[in-house]
Order: sequence, then C-alpha cells, then structure tokens
Amino acid sequence: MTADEILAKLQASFPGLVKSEAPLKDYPTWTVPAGSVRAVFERLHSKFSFNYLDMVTATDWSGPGNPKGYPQSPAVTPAAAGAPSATAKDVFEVVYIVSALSTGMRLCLRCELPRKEAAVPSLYGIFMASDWQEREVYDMYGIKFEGHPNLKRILTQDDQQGHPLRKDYEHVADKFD
Amino acid sequence: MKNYIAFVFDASWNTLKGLWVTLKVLFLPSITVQYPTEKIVPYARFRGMLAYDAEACIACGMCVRACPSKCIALAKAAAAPVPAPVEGQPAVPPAKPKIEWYTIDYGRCNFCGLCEESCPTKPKKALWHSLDYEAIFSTRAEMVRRWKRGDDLWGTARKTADGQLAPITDQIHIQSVPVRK
Amino acid sequence: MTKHAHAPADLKADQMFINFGPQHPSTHGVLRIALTVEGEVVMKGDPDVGFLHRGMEKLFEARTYSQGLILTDRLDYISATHNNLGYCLAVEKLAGIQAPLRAQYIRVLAAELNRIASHLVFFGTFGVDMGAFTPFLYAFREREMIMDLFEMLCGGRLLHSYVRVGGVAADLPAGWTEKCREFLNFFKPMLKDYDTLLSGNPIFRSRTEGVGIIGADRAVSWGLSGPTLRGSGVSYDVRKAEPYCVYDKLNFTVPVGKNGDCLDRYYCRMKEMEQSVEIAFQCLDALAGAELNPGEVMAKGVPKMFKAPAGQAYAHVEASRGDLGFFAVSDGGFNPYRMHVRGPSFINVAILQEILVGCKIADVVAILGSLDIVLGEVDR
Amino acid sequence: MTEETIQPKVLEPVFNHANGRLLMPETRYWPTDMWKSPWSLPTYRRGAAVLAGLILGIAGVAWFIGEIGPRLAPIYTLAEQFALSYGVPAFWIAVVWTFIKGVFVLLAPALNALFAVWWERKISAHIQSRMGPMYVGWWHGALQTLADGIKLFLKEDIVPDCADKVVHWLAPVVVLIPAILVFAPVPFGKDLIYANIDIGTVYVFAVGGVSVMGIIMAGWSSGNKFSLLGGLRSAAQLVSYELPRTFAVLPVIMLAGTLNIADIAGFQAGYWGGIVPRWFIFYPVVGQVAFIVFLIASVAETNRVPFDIPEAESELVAGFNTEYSGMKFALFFLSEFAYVLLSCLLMSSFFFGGGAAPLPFLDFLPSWAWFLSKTLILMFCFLWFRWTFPRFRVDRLMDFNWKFLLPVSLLNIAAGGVLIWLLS
Amino acid sequence: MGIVLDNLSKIEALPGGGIALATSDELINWARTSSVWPLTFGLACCAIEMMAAYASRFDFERMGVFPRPTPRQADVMFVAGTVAKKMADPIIRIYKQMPEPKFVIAMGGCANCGGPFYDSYAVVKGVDKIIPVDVYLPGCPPRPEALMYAVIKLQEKMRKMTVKGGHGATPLQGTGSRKLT
Repeated sequence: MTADEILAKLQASFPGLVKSEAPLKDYPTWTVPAGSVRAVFERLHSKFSFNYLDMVTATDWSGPGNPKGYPQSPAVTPAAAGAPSATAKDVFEVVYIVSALSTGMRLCLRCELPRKEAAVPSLYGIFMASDWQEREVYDMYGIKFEGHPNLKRILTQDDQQGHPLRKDYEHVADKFD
Repeated sequence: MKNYIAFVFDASWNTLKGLWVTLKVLFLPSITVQYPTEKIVPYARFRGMLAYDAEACIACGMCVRACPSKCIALAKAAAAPVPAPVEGQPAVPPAKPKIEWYTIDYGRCNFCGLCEESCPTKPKKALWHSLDYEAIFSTRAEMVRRWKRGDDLWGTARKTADGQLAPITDQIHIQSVPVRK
Repeated sequence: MTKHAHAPADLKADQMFINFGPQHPSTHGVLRIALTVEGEVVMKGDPDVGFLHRGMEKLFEARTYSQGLILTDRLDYISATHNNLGYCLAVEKLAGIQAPLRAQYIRVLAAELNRIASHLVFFGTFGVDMGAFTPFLYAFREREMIMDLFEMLCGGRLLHSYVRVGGVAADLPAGWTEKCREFLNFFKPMLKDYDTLLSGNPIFRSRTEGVGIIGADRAVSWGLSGPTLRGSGVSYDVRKAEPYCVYDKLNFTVPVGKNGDCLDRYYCRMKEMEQSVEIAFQCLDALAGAELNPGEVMAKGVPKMFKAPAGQAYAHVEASRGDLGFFAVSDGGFNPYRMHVRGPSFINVAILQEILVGCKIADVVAILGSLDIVLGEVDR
Repeated sequence: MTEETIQPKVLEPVFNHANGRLLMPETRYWPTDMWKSPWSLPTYRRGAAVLAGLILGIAGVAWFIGEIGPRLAPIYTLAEQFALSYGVPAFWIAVVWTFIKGVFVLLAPALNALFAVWWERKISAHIQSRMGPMYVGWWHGALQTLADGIKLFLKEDIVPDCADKVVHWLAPVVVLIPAILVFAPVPFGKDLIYANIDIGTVYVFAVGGVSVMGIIMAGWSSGNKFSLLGGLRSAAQLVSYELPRTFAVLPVIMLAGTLNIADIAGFQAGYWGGIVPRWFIFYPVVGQVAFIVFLIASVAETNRVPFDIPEAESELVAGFNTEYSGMKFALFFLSEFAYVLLSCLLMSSFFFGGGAAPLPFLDFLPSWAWFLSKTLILMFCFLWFRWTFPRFRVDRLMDFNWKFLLPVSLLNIAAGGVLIWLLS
Repeated sequence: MGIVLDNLSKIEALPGGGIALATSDELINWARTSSVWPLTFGLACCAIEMMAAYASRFDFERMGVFPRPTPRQADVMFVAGTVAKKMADPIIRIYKQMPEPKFVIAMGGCANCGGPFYDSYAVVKGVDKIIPVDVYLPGCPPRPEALMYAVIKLQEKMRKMTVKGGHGATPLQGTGSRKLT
C-alpha cells in the first residue's frame, strides 16, 4: 500500500489534495486545502491506520526575518544574504507529519493559509497529541485552530504582545529588558 | 494464605538484600575529591576560561564572526608605515597587522570552542581555552576583560566602581601552579 | 504570581487548590501543576509550562548552521549528544552531506554513552522522588565516570557540541578506548546492585506498581514516544523503525513493558541501559578494527559557514526521552529559515492532564518522575 | 583543536595553597581503581586505624571511670550532712538535688542532638561513598552541628502573616517539652536514673504521645497547604503506630512482671548455660518478633524514612516544618533526635538487658558503657534504614500498620502468654 | 562562651582603621560561613552540575553545604540556569521568602547576563536585573568545583560582615551586584 496508491484513493473524494512541488526530503508530501484538513486526517486515521501524529508546526513564508524582533542585535542578522524574494509569499503554511506505526510509513501534509486571520480546523478529537502542539503554534504564530477546547498561550509569558515567530514580529521592550 | 506468607518472606528478603548493598558500600573507600586541597587538573581538551595572546593575534576578526553569542570585540591597530623601497635590499614585506585592543565578555561566553577552531594563526593559536575553571566576578563590569599588546594571558578587568582596569586576582590558573611534591 | 496561579472559581467546599509550583523539589525543573485536591486525592491537575521558554526557534533563525549547533546543546541538557545528532542529521539531509563511516560509529558510541548518563540521572531522581536518597548518589558516582570520558573526548562535561555537521569535532584521543572499556566493565555488574537496592525493594514496588497506567492506544493517540511509550507495550523505537547512522549494522533488542505503569516505564529504562552497554562494546570493537582509518572524521569540503540549498527536511533520532525530531527549512541563506524542534518531553508531559485524575499526591510525584521530562526540551 | 595549542606564556603562580595538591589527569579517583584493593590505600588504612584507636580509647576511659551509679549515693549523703550542718531544711536539699539531676537529664537530649546529627551526616556520607562534613571542626567536621545551631539561632525568625501567630509560636514548644520530660524514668546505667518510678513504661508512652499535638499544631498554624497536609498525615501516622509499639512491649512486661524500666533491665541479668545472656531478644519466638515490631513502630514514631510522610521532602516540600525558619526549625530537629535516642534507650533496656555485658568475662566495662554502646548500635540501624529505603505512600503505610503490624503484635502477646505458661 | 574554636582570635584591632573584628563577629561569621544552606533551586543545565556538586565525587557537604527544599530554611540561593521572563515573578517571590541574612550566587552565563540567549525575547538578561547578586560565576555550565570556588569566595565576603554594620542582615538592595561590608 504505497503512498501514491493512498493519494490516488483520497483524491477521489478530496479534489484539492495534490502532491506538493517542494516535498520534504525522503517523505511523501501532499498539499491539503485548509477546509478539508480534518476530513483527510479522519480518513487516514480510520481507513489507512495512520494512528500516530508526529508533529504539528507552521512556517511563515513572508520573506526574511525582521532584525527588530530581537531585543539586541543577533549574531547573524536573519536577512544576511537571505532568501531571494522568489520564495517569499504572504502565507502561513501549517505542516503535519503523521505516521502509521504498524506499517512504518510516514506522510507529511501541508496546507497554506492567508496571513491575515489564519484559521484551520483542529485535530483535537482524532489525535490527542495535537492538543498542546496546536496551542504552541497558536502561541507562536496566531493561527486559530477551530474546535480546540482551550486555545490559550502555552509557552510565552502572559503579557506577551504579538506572536514571536512571525517574520514581522517586533519586540516591545517590557519591564525586564 | 500461602502466597501471603511467600510475599512476606520475599519482601523481607529483598529488604535485607537492599540493606546489604548499602552496608557493603559503607566500608568501601569514598571517591571524593576534596576540592580546595585536592584539585583536578582537567584533560587537555577541556574548554575552560579563554586565554588570549596579543602578540600572536593578527586581528583578522574570524573569532568575532564565529562566536554564537557575540562576546568578542576587537580593534585593528593602524598599519605601520611601510619604509620606502631601497633598491639594494629586497622590498620590505608589509608588516603583519597588529591588534589595538581586544575584549571578551566572559559573562556571555558559553565556552563552546568555535572561536578557538576558527582562529587561523599558526603554529600557536592567539585565542584558546585554558584549563582554568576557577574564576568569579563580583560586579557586572568585571565580566568584560580587555587586552592591549603587552598584557599577560589573562588580561585586565574593570574592577571598582570608578572603572579602573586592574589585573586579575579572582582567577586561579591551574596550568601555572607548580605540582606540590 | 501569574494571573491563573490562584484558586479557580469553581472550587467546591472541601477541595483545596495546590500549586505544585514552578519551584518544587520533585518537578525536575520549573514545571507548575495546578492541582485541585480533595484530601489526598487529586481531582484535577493541569500542568503549566513555559517557565524555561527561551525562544530557541526564534534564535535558530538568527544563527548560522554551525552556531545553531551550540543552541541545540541547551535543549535536552541531560543528553546533549542526541540533540546535536538530530540537528546534524537534519542539516546534512538538507545540504546533502554524508558523514564518513568512522564518524558514524563514534556518533553512535557517544550517543549510547550519553543515553546511559541520562538514564542514570532518571534512576537517581526517580529514587529521590520515592524518598530513597542513596540511589541518586550511586547513579551520579557512575555518571561522573561518563562525564570524565566526555571531558576527555570533547572538552565539555555536560554540553558537548561534539557532533558537527558532516562528522565529529575531533577523533578519539589516545587512551580513551581503554578508559571506556574500563568503565563499561565496571558498570555492568553495578546494574544488578541498583536492582537489589531499588527495584527489588517492596516499598518501591508498592509505590510504582499499578500507578499511572497508560493504555497502549491512549499512549499512541497522545503521541508519546521513547521508554514512556514502550512501557505501555508499543514497541516503536526510531533506531529500529528508521535506522540512522550505523544502527542497522548493530544488533540490540528494544525492551517493551506490558501494562504501562510506572514500574514498566522504569524497567524499560533500566533494560535500555544494559542494551546501551552492549551497543557501546560493539562500537568499540568496530572502531578498533583496521578498516576504519583513524583521523578521518569530518566529511570533505564542508566550510564553517556554508549555505544550505533551499528546501525542507525532517530528521528524527531516538533520544533518551523519546523521538526527537528537527524540521529544518532553508531558503538558501547562511542561517536556517525555520527550525522546529519536536521535543518528546513537551508531548509526553501533556498526558499528565489525563492520568493525574484520581491518584494521590504521592502518585503525582511518581508519575511525573516516571515520565522523565526535561524542562529545557519542554519549553525550548 | 590539537593538544599542543595549550602553552601559557606567563607562569607566575597566583595560587599556592599551603597543603594544596593537584590531581594530574591520570588520577581521577575512579571507583574502578579505588575499590580494587581498598586496604592498599594509605588513607583507608589510616582511617581504619583511627577508628579502631577511637573505640579502644573510649573503652579504656570507660573502664578507668568505672561504675558511676553506686558512687553517687555516698556523695549525696556527704552533701546532705554538710547542708544539714548548715541548718538547711531537708526539703530544700531534695529540691536542689532533683534540680541538679534535672540538668544532667536535660543535657542528654542536647548532647545527643549535637552528636547524632553529625554522626548521621557522616554515616550517610560514607554509605553514599562520599565524606560528609570535613572542614568545620578541627577533625572531620566535629563542630558542624554546633555551627548549624549557632547559625540557625541567628537567623531571622519569619512568621507568615496568614499564620495563626500564637499556635505557630507554641508548636515547637509543645513538641520539645515532652521530648525532654520523657527521659525521666529511662535508665542510663545501673541506678543512673532520674526518677525510678514504677510505671516507667506507661509514663514514657503517655508523655511521648503529647508531641503529636505539637506537630499537628505546626502543620495547621503555618497557613501553608503543604504543611497542613504534613500535619494531618502525621496525626494519622503517629496515632496509629502508637498501638503496635505498645503491644510489642506487652510480652516483655508480662515476662518481667514489672513496669519499672530499670527493673526490666535488671531482670535480664545472668546467662543461660554461661554463654547466652538472658536478654528478652533471645527468648525463642516472642523476643525476636517483639523486637522487630517495636523497632519498626519506633522508626514510624520518630517520622524517619521509610515512614517520613509528614515531612516528605519530595511531595510536601518540607512537610509540617515548611514555614519554620531559624531556631524554631532547630527545635523540631532537636526533638526528632531526642525521640530517636529515647527509642534506642528503650530498646536496649527492654530487649538487650540495659547495662548487662553480652558475655560473662566482658563485665569489666561499667554498665553505662554497655548501655551506651547498645544504644549507639541501635541508632546506627535507624540511620541505616534512612539511607536505604524509599518512602511509603500514605494508604500503603496505614495498610502496613493495621493489616500487618498490629495483628502480628497481638499474636505475639498470645505467644508470650504460652511461653510464660511453658516456663512456669 | 568558652567553646574551643579553631583559629578564633581575640579582638583584632588593625592599625590605621580597617575592620576591628570583635570576637562575637568572628564567632557569628564562623557559624554563618561554615553552615551555608542553599535552596534546591535548579532552572536549567547548571542545575545538573549543581546536583553533581552535591553528589559523591565533589561532595558539597564537606563545607557544611546542606541543600534545603524550603526557602524558609535557606541562606543562599544558587540561581542555576536561564531566567525566563515567565519565571521572574516566582524567583522574586522566593527570594523575598528567604530569611535574612540571605545571599545569591548567579551560576552560569545565563544567570550572569543572558549567556547564549542574550538576544532572546523571553529571557531576563541576567538575574541581577530582578534580585541582588553577591557572586557571579562564569561557565556554561561551570564545573562543580567552580561552584565550590564561588561558595568559598562568598564565604570570604561573608567573613567581612560585622553585626554593628548591618545588624546581622545583608544590606537591603533591589537589584544589581552587592557589597556586603
């Protein structure tokens, strides 16, 4: 049951599901439309026994990092000989890696969200591992996960302004700096 | 009832075996290194406090770029004027660049050895990790040590409130202590 | 104090709200568990993390690839070599570099020695949580020998930054392999002493048997990994599932528990130490062999400040606490565009919300100790 | 990063500690070479010699001093005539004499605390293959406890504002006073006793039970949730372990026939067949079981591991004495070690025959020397338990007591009755 | 107090001012320096080296250092590890709960001035921004002997304290490095 057969089966009911052009090295990578993320995972979980959610994270593709995001000038400014503007597009990309322990197969699913009010359905019911990892992505990027029971900040301090891992995050000096 | 008795005897036997292990170690010699009187000299590769030799340094700035926490700063001395070429002798080679001053912020240094690996000076490195690990500071200003040409290996630190630079007293150099016979 | 550290509004009459606070002798660092307690029985407990959050993933974007390696030491600071190894595998996959065979054997040897040191810290602190103070000192006495080996090998006792992108920082110094064999031969019989001292003790068994039971499917759903997952009977080990370095050439078994209580998780780690000693012996024999020419430990042509070609890569290793993964995205610059760390402790500690309900305060300490979390990896 | 890069330029020795010694890289005190043949190490041999010399020296001094108990009576009569000649009424002489004895009995827990705390830290260190206090006093940290005491005396005395001030201040007092009063009927050697009252055993258990109140007061009044839990746990534990402890002593009292502790110790004089001393522990089944139950219950009474759930360090931060700083904490420490000394004194007088020598030809040593050596050996067992066992959970502790210790002690009383019927 | 103490000198009047140590000061300082009870307060990697300092090889108890879990019974606070901003309030609260005289040792680069995380948005750059610090100890993590060296230097600082000067308490100071005399 190779990854392409599964992809073919799923494309029947999810037209938006395509193989992404810049794949993760040696793992099959698909691009999922934001609306049908939960449905795809439910199908994978029930039909193809993908029962183990490795990782949930996100990347902000809006160009090189903003040096003002660091209270003091960092060792290597993020924009040093940084990305040619070709890869910059005004979009968040949520990355899931899910695997089937029985067969040992591992898949990477990505979905792109607009930067303004990014929202994606949460996987809280299917994989409990997503509970804290989604809260961390919300804390770091501000991406809303609909259906998550307590979507609150988890790592940063309570009066943290803004979401630190965004490329355009500017650090506001608080009482400790 | 029978396995209750077995459980009681098994439990008490294991308890006694545990007691025997501790008693056995009680009468074995202790492996303590009594620190202030017995001091461990670290292995050759130990990354202790940074030592800097102002003569060997060619002020290339490789260490400044290599340091992950940006704790090294240096200023290159003005190049000595090259004497006018006299056709008799061969042309005088341009003088090797010298260092004006060199500072390391020991508070921020995380002793990773990247600066030592990036130092290109041959045969002896200008910046290396000595084997000393006994150093303390009493104020924030003392953490930044400064070198000028002619200072010794451990540099000078800003000592009192008035900011005078004084030689180091609160660092014990393991390498230079003669072994007590 | 942070706002939500005070008693919740819906506290019933005979309930008490306890902050198993950020500073507590047995939270293995700075973790706060907000316990709602009725007498001794815990009604609700939700862990609050972030007290050691240093914003590592933001700093990775402001460091070159070789400088980022220094940050990975500070993630799971008890087993630093595994972090370096995971980071280097991810960057090597990104840049298409392949470490020489000798460096891979040395990497596996350093990783297994570090796994023994990390499980010794677990054994020591788990004993202190149960109230027995002596196993802590026996474990740290053996661990000091491993720290000496690492100090001789790479200069650092605890944080090594020894595994570099493309190989290893330096070759084994003279006399190192003899000292390593001396330690391994001394350590094997010591494990039986630990067994009689702690695991055989009836009081210890009564404190850990049947406490904090995690079912196999619940463990998989919560995404646990490492000995915590294998304690519940799921035999998933990255060294067997996706072998990296030379693990496919070494033969070792993966201990798996049966009913997922604290004792099974404890035994998984103790048996893993025995397996690590076997692996270390096999690596030492392979390194002593003739075909791995000494001194050749770094891949050719890898400059200190190199630009990784644009792309994304994910590599994960079996760290002592679980499946440690590095998701690296490069845009062709000197520094990574995005570096996410999948911390196994961060995911393992989330299950506390479910298994703390209904157990006693003394069990909270036992369960937290058996999960063996490190706050550097939880908060990143 | 090659080896030869290490070459310091300036070699002036900044540090030359008078007896400093540098361990070059090859000597790293690894257990592999230290434990191969311990007797070959000079420090190990010197340590063993010092220890043997110490024990023989103390035995010599004790032999030289000889019996103290009987010599006190003539001194007392001499002083009495002297005072009577001055016309001091007899009543006041008795008061002054009891006051002097009282000072010596007060000295017992104080001196014991100084010695026992230091001894526990040394024994626990050597069990864990380390050295324990070394630098404070002139020999092996002898003055460590004194330094701790003076420092605690000088610490700021914090009373948390949400604490019940009076009860918080009173708790250490209520814990310490019974710990001192309880030493009255306990013999320290042949008629070296403060008050040779007939109901010694009942008095000891009665007064010993009062300090439970102090711990509960400390737990409740500190206004700290952890100490509240510690206080409640100690209430449950101490009260429930009082029962098996008392029932364990019953067979001894049935065999000895008196409640007076000195008489119980005296009853065990003499030897069966010239070799085996007539101690209660050597009575066939009853003695051993009674001793083991009493030992376990006494460890529980003194809140020591494996029964130290009231001040469980890993669960309740520091249990009932979380909020106590400075001298009040020192008082709790003092009373804990007073109860350890009391339990050891009781055990050596109930089960090991007080001042009697273990073998007939060994009785040149005075009775108080034997009494103290048995007490020290039993105290070593307390310390040994502490650094080997983990801690019970609260409900397992209660099961262990009600389902195991108590039935065993009751059966033991029945067995004691059968033994007496057989002996008579 | 006729108690025999090692090298206890009588009133030491130093010509030309200096510190005249009355016997009571000497005794009080001797008691305070020889029983330094730290708070078991580990934050990050330096906490593991602090545990190694308490363990068998570098036995801290030789100097009378006996770790206590509750701040009420602690004299010294070893701030061992990175001070995150979310952890700043609990650290201030614990420092206030400690009885006088109390001391602080900032152990490791992170506690000195942020160390490898000097440019992070979530780290307090040095613990002396929130509580007063007596001794800074460089290293990342410092060796257990370096921690002992810091305690020895703290003891030297404590020996110069006089009861008349600060009524037996350490000087009240919000943040920054602190002079004890």
